[in-house]
Amino acid sequence: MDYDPVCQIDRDPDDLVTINIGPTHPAMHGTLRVIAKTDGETIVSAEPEIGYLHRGVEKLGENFTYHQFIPLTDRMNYCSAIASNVAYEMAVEKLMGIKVPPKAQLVRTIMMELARIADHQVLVGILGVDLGALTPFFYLIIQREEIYDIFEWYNGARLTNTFGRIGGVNADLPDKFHEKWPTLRDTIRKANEETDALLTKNRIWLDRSVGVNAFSAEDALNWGFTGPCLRACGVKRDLRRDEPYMFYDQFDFKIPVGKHGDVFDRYMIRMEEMEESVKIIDQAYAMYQEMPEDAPLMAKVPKIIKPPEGECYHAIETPNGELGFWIRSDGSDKPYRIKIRPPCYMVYQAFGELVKGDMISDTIACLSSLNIIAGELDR
Amino acid sequence: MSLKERVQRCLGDDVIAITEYRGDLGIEVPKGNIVSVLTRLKEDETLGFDFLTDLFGVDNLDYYAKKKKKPKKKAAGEEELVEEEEDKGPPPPRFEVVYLLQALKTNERLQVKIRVPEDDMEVDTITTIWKAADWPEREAFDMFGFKFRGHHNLRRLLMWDEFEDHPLRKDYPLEGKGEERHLSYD
Amino acid sequence: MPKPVVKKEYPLTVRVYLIEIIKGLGLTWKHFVKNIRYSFRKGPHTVPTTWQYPEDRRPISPNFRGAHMLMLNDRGQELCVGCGMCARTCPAKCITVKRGKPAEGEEDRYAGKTCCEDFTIDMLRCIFCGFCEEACPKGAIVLGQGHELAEYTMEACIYDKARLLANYEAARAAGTLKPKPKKVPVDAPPPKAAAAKKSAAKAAPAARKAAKDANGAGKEAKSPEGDKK
Amino acid sequence: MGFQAYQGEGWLLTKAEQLINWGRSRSPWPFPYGTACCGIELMAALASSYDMARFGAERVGFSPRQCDVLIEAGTITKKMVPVLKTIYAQMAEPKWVIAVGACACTGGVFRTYSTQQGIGSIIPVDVFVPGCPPRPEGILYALLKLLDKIQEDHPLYKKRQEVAEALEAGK
Repeated sequence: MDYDPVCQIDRDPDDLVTINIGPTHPAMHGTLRVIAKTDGETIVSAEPEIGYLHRGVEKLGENFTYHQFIPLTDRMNYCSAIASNVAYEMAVEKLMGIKVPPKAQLVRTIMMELARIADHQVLVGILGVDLGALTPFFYLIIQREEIYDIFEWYNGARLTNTFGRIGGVNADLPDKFHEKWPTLRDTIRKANEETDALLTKNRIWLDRSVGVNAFSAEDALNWGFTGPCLRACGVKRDLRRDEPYMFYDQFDFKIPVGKHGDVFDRYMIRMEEMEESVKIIDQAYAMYQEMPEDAPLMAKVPKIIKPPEGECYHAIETPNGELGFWIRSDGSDKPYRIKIRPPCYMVYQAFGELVKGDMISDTIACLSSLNIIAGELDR
Repeated sequence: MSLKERVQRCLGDDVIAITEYRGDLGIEVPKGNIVSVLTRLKEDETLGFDFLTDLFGVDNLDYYAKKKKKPKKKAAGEEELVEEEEDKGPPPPRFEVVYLLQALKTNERLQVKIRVPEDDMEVDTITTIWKAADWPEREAFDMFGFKFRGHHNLRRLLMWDEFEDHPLRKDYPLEGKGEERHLSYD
Repeated sequence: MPKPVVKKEYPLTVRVYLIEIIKGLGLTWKHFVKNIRYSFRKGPHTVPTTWQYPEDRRPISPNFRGAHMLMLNDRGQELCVGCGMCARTCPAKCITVKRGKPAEGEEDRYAGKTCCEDFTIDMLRCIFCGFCEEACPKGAIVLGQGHELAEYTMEACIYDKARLLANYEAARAAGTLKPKPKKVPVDAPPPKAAAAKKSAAKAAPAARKAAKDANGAGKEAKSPEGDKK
Repeated sequence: MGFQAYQGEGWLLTKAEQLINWGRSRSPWPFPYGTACCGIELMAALASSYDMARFGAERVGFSPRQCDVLIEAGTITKKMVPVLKTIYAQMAEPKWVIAVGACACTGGVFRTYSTQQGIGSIIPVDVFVPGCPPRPEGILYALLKLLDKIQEDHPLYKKRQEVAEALEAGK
């Protein structure tokens, strides 16, 4: 092994060629880096290197009050910030034993599912872009802008919403939602159909995605997969169904499950989940409309939040999988330790295993289909 | 049978302490037995904790010091002095490693904790049981300095390789000590 | 565990590339024709997808969290009393407030007994979370709609008091002042006996009515009060 | 030659400079370096609803060698600093930098051990864009501002000054 100072890698004396992909590479999404050893075009071993977006969120959380931490959760999974916000707020509410009013829970459900749709739309669009199909991205992003409009009218930000407060939500659903949702539902479905028409039966697309990075269910569980990547492997696990929170046990929705855990299955599961999310929003909205106008949106929460001593873990199903917060409180107004369990962290550590034996070009397809969000990965 | 009883029956004497808070069950086990404890929890038929959710370290540098101060504020006089003397004993070890387990069949969760003193930071690796522990162990090494015995690739994960401190320790300042990264070809 | 091998078996329609390609091209062509047709339509936003930015802007939400401004009340008096709550709540620590007393003969300019002598916001640090607005007891600092904030130097991005007041004047002239946020109804504390029961909060219309009365006390100071005297 | 002996800004030079500036400001080729949240808004600015290509930024390059404008959108951590330096060094002259968002400008809310407190101390930045993240309009506005700056540039005059300084230093 000779150390190469320019590439910062050990040169292999064998015939294997070491290739450094990233951190700045058109397909590595900004901050990811993979050091792959290849035999010709085939990857013999690949090791991901992370930490290029490590911003010290957990350390910062120990120095912030409980409310001040909410904006930081926005900046973790920035594709669906609302889901991260709600995950954190629910963890603190569990720590304090607060019961959130039902109407606030419905508002949260609706906004979270909208965020899920926006997240999956970005994923499918980017997956297309990385595999050479630019058009679906442009069609999907038009619908995503409509969803962002609702977020913006809700509390004034498109991406980093700082949604909700500990104990509930700080505003009712905006008028924009009431006026837009009936048409938006159809346009989301139409955009999905268009994407479907462009991709799902396209032979070029199928050749690049079917059977690429197939993964078995046992392996996936051993590596700690959650969310769509696990469901693509054929395990029917969804925290919305298995550990129901809010009103998810009252909604009627399917959990799509794949067969082989390849890129195509991950893509299909996301497409189907968007449909299911639309259904969930419809049901939640019907329940919401039955609530009285002045139903409470906030639980009674002290101004300065000081949870009693103790620790607890709470996780919810975000678009990427299980996002959990483990919080230890020492009775002061700042958490003693916050540990974030990001979903794509566990998925990405199996990356070397996933791409082993595939072509270099398949790493790009694999990475896009896993939906690795660097802000959540490195925290 | 409740989860608590099942865990106690499965582990027997290995359970040092049990905590329950807001429905989250946590057990403390001896440091040396962690691999066997987790294997038993995984393979026990009544428990079946077969999914590792997360693994991380905690630094309790001033946690117990803060705790002791509290009665002082409330009451004054001799009474609390007596209480404090009763409390006295060897302070608990500074670090903790927490394992979050999940049973997929029954949807139960369990926190397993071990205490790690500052002068002996070696912990057995559990990558032999779950591959999912690979990066979390590296991160715990990076952030706190635990040395996982038997881990195949114990390098820094989030910080760069030349970084020397362990940033999530409580005595490390938030804004750092002015470290900069320089590459050899700069 | 070896990786599963997936056999690629496509139906005939997929194996023949042409059908799908023609279908896809048809879809793009449909969008193309639609865009061309819409572009002849009259109105500010002529093309269905692209906003012609500097000339034709996308409407911005009335409660958008953009550039800050320091509010005045109806009589043109400054509302800020310099208490520094915003600076304390700010996660990014980008606000500096210096409390001062109004100079003699200038008491009319300020609504409170004290005022802020100096108020600077480092816009480059600010993360536009809106916590300062929520924390302010007087409703003096508000995040407006200004979103074109790019500057050539860092110094130009540090807003002082004069600039924040000018932001308010500009917003008032343009009529884009933020509407008063609605008060959020707060749940009443559950009765102690029913606290253990899970479904207590769901079926308690009486509790809701009580919440309505009690909401002023529980919620953080969110709505700008005290400006209309 | 008389051309070299003339020291002020002459008619010919000014017109040539205007022509060069016109050409440069009509075709800024951006290098979208989106590392975090701002990258998503940058994506929206490049996509169909806002369409940065209307200002000549048609060719979004992913190789720094063929780009003029480095749009740095997102946090730069200390681990990333050498990479950013390398990217900037690899870009061909003339090059401009837009720092999009609070993290890129000053580090924003992340005053921590691992975050670089602003890229201004590593590479020269031409336009700072506040916002966390800024709206796509904000990014387009920053690009327009940069184009204004390019149009007031004096490429030839600067070049001659550089040559003169280099000659002076060589003596």
